[in-house]
Amino acid sequence: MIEHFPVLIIAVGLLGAFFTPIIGLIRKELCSPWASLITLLQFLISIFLLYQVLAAGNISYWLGGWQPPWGIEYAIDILNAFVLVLVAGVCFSVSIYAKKSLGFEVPGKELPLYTLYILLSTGMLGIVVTGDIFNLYVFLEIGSLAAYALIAVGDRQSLMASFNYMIMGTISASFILLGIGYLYVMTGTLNMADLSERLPELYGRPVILVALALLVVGLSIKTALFPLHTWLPDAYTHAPSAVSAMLAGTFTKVGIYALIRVMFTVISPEYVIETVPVMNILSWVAAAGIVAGSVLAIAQYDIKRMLAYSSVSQIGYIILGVSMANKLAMTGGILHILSHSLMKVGLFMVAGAIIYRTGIRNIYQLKGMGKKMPFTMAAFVIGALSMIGIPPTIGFASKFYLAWGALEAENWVFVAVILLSSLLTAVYFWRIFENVYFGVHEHEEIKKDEVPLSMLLPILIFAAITLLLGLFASLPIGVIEHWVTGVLP
Amino acid sequence: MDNITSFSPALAVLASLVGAIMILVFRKQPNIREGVSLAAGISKFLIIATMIPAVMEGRLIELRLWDVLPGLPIMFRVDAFGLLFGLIASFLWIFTTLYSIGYMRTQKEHAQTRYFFCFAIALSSTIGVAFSANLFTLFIFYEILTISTYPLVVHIETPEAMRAGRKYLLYLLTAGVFFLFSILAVYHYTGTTDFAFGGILEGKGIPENMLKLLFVTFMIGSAKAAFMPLHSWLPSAMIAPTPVSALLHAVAVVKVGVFTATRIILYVFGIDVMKETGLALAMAYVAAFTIIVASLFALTHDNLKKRLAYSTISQLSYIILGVVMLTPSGITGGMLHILNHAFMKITLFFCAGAIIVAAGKEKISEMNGIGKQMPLTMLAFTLGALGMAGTPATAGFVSKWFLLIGSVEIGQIPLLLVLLASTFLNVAYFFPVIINAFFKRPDKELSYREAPLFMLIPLILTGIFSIILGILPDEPLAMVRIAVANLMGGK
Amino acid sequence: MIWTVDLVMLLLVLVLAIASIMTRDLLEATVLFAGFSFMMAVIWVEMNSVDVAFTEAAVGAGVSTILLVAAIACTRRYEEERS
Amino acid sequence: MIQDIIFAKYNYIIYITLMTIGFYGMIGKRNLIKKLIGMSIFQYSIFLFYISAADVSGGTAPILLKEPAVYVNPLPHVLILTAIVVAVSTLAVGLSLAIRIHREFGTLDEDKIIELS
Amino acid sequence: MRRYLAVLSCALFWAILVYGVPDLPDLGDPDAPSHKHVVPEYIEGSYKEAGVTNIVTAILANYRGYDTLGETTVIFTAGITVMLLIRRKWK
Amino acid sequence: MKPEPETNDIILRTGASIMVPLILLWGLYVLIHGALGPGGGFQAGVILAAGFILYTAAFGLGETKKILTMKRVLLLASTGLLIYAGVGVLAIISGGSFLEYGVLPLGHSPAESSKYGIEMVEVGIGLTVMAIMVSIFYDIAFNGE
Repeated sequence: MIEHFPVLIIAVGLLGAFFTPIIGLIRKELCSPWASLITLLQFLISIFLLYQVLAAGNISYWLGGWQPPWGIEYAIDILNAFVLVLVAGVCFSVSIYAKKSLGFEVPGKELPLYTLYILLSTGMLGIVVTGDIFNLYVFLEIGSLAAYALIAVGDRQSLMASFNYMIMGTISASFILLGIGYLYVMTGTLNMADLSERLPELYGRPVILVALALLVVGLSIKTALFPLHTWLPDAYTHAPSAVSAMLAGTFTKVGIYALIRVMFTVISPEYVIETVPVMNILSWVAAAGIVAGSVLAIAQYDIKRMLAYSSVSQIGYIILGVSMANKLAMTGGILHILSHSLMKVGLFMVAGAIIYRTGIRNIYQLKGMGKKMPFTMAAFVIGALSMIGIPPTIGFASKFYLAWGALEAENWVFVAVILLSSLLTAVYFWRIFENVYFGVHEHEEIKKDEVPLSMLLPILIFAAITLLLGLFASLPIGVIEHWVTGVLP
Repeated sequence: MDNITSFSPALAVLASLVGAIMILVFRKQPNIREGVSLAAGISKFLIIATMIPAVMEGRLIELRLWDVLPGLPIMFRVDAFGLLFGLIASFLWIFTTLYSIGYMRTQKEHAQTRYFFCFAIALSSTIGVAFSANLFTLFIFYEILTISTYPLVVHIETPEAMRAGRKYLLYLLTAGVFFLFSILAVYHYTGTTDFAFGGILEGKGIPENMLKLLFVTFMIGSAKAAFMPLHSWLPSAMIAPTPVSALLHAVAVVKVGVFTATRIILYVFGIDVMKETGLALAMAYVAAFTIIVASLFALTHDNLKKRLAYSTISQLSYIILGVVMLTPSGITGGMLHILNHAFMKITLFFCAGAIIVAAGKEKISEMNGIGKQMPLTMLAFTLGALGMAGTPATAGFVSKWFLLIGSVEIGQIPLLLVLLASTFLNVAYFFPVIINAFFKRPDKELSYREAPLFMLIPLILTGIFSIILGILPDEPLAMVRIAVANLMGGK
Repeated sequence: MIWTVDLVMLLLVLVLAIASIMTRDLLEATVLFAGFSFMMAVIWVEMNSVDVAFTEAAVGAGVSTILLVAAIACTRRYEEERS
Repeated sequence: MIQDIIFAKYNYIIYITLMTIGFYGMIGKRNLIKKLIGMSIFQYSIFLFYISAADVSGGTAPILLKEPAVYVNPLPHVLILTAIVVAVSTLAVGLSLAIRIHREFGTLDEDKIIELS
Repeated sequence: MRRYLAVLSCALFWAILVYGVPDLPDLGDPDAPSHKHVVPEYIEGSYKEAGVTNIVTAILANYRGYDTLGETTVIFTAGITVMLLIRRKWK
Repeated sequence: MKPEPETNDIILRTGASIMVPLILLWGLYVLIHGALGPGGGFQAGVILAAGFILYTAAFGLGETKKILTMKRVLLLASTGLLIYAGVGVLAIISGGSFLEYGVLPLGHSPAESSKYGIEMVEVGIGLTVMAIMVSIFYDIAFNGE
């Protein structure tokens, strides 16, 4: 059975999703535990896969028993496994959180919601695990469709947000499809490993450049890289909180994963770094995104919208790290995938918890929340501090590596952007701290009113992991460095 | 010189951290909560005190915990300098806790649990800074200190306090960013962030301009030390409750800044580099400038706490001035002044707080005749003020004496003059308080008495200590001498 | 020359696409779009991809059109004028 | 060069033009259903690209014959079958969103919806 | 304004894509790289390995059967989505 | 496409009652024929769905729902995919990898069992596509009633 784990992580999800309607028709209350069970299984398998990759090297699984490039291959290296654990972990934790949160925000629709939830999780895992570029597209679509649907069940404006996301998402997916088509037409293969062998002789041809541009733009839309982020703030603001949390922690990260995969596995680093300055362009765009995202976040007063713009900025960090393309920055970028997931999922869950208890979204109305929901807000503080990059949190570790990488590249602008934008981050989070904990000095007693345990527990766990991994950041860094050393010359 | 591995440094840091958690647990029972706070303070001091013998033998106590980032461990190394600072901070924490209990209860302040909790965390990180063996560890505690003191600064939660808090954060977080950059650069160039007696930047082929830039960013990074262009957070932060001003803004936070700056100057850059690049002299003049200008500012403020704040800014620069003289006497004077200033300044702040609590007065001009009502308080204040001015037989005199010698040694007469001038300025801004208190008649009948015992006893004790340190400076001096010997021998 | 036929059909597809984007009547646009799909299917048959053409005929000209018409039926038929 | 493009690669020009039309429909039109039609045209143009790239002059449809023959490339057909399904799924999702939007806001015009929300 | 922006970006888009065109294989070119790699083995094995004469079906359901599972899942997702979004009476 | 069966005239109804079985038959033919010529599960599913849609158009939603309740539609969709994924899992149980039809105990040779595997999978696709198409049509055409 063990050798089938790469496909089981997807098969479990698919079977789980197909069973959900049956279960839901029997008793709809069972849907949520079922989704938790399925995502838990996926999470466990992903941990095992990571362990296996670290212990025994890369895994290749031939679907249908066909040897690649004829069949579809699941190729798992450290990066895949790392992102798998991350995505599956987030999906699992949020599924526990979602029971109350979704039940409150979207009552009575458990059956389709959790079916789509599992499909979204599986779609994302499918993107990550695959070694076939067309298969990536297919799973991207599964995930995207589920995401559109889940976003659309939020408040009234969520419909339009979802529609715009769908338009952008379709453009993105079509670009990716077209890029895949170009690569296929020029090489005759769809397997990533095979592509990377056949592409080098074509470097320098305009068509490869166009294909690269299409793929990069397409994936950048999925990733919400500034200035293609326009779908993200609306979608995250108006989606149900659990969905915002999940998407913020996973989908954009999966997009980044795909970007890294295309850049560094399908197309070789030499090409994107030296032959064509794709990385250089991307890094400047990302730097602009960091600043723009932060500034826009400062301008927001809706807590979820602020977090969404903060995501735009943080995604800039990740892309900047990856696109500086030296070992340190790359390590920092990939580590920031992890840290941003942890922080942002936690923060969105807190936002959801606040909405669940009080319905407040305006950050200037959060007065006294620190007394009302002490644990939730403590988790928020940890997440936000990590976002700012205060040690000893995981956010600090990744920013440290990013800045170090920029220093290594001797690009002082990037050093300044990375370091100084944490101040901007501090500005928009500090407004919340002031309101939550200090604000107007009132002597009235505020009664403690925490969210239910099933919501509180994931929040606290994320906060704890943010802190713990910050203290033991060498663990993830060791894993990532292992991969980065193998990829970059 | 062999090093000892021991868990004591970590225990010292943990003591107040555990205390902080206990404080949260017992938030509903004020007595137990404050008892915990006090117990944590005492045990912390005792733990640190146990390290004295080993250090006095000239040995280092080391503890390497895990690697937070690959190659960048959390590591403690207790040397004489660090231990001295740790001792001061933890010793004074005991008094401040006592004082806080009195202050907070008398004023019926809100959110006392938060107050004691943050205080404990802040102390924990102060000790962490004192014992850090490398820049990285130091930075972690440095940032935690910034964050944990913020709630203390804005404790009263008025809009004005919030504004001050923002200013505080703006300065210190920006400083943190510059500090982080500097650490990164050091690590990038040298591959280590460990402190070493001769400095670590020498002979690494770093261009001189880069060195100078690094020095500047480092000094911006230690903005906690309130050098002159970066000082304005400190007077604003005086909006905090007085115990906070006393311990944190006179002892812990600003001293952490100065301590950090000293560590950087002596243990990262090293004496040779500082000398060769001429950075030492430049810094000396920045410090001299700060001494004079801050004293002048102090003269203009009628608010006692503000005046004390500017006095702090000025006195801190004594320390830096001493350190950048780079001679044994100068460094001795500087390091000793960390100790002496701590005791004197905390006394002064305690007195200011006592006046606020007992008389409700903050302005110097309103303090006429206060000495008759609160004789003990004002006596302690006078002792502190005399020390500040460097009157012989007070603590201030000892350190100032070494500074004067140092300035002569390096042959910088302007610095000597600055030191002398500042003495007069000190007199000029402290004596009006004393004169008002003792010799001026109040406009109307005064009805208040001494502050509660909880507050009175600590301030008397610290006042007495600041005299004892002046009369019997041998013990601390011995410790400082070891630190200086290490530095000079490390060449 | 087979490519002329090809080209003419492709141009027809283009014209249908433009027309379907330009018209203000959504139902008309749908019908034009169905024509577009159908022409596409024809082109694909001509390009020897029978399976795709079959699917396209069923989906593009069939299901998509039905769905579009159904959606227009329960929303509105005309694009709104610029306000 | 230009002749080469017109005579041997006109399919690509057509697909690109078609794609641009669809793109315009998606971003230039305000009516949601129009946008969806544009989106479909956009996707179809990509299918056209794949299928035309699969064509082999003189080839036959990829269904095995008794005697050996030249077949057109079947793999893009497979991919496009998948992609067509994806396209129709997206269309269905988009239409359902449009219907919901109409239900909530009473209009399908993007600007008016933004005004109303 | 919006219309001009749209037209402008369309033109840009068109130009970028056309830039790659001269490099693409000719229409119907039997020597295009995509016809030479991978696909010949499919045509070869369609009957021998998969047991069907329709090569498209062979690839669709066998060689790349997993993609088709994904494809069917996509349509399943769409169905559930439409249910979720517009069904009023949800039991 | 309005749910008003009363207004539909007799011609449509009679036509539909003749057409629908033919369409369904054709759909089944396409489903089976997929291995040999053009066609396959997806196309068959669409055609079958078209049959039901025509039936609905002629006889109204209420009539169709007697045959295909929403519950059944959903179950059909799930079942189709479960068949598909089940074949994949079966292949794992039979000792191959996921969706490796060759190892299924269906025929004498790998090619033969592969053929049957493909047929099963096509049936699964057909069921799902039909069910989902019908469901989407119901929802969109009747505005979620």
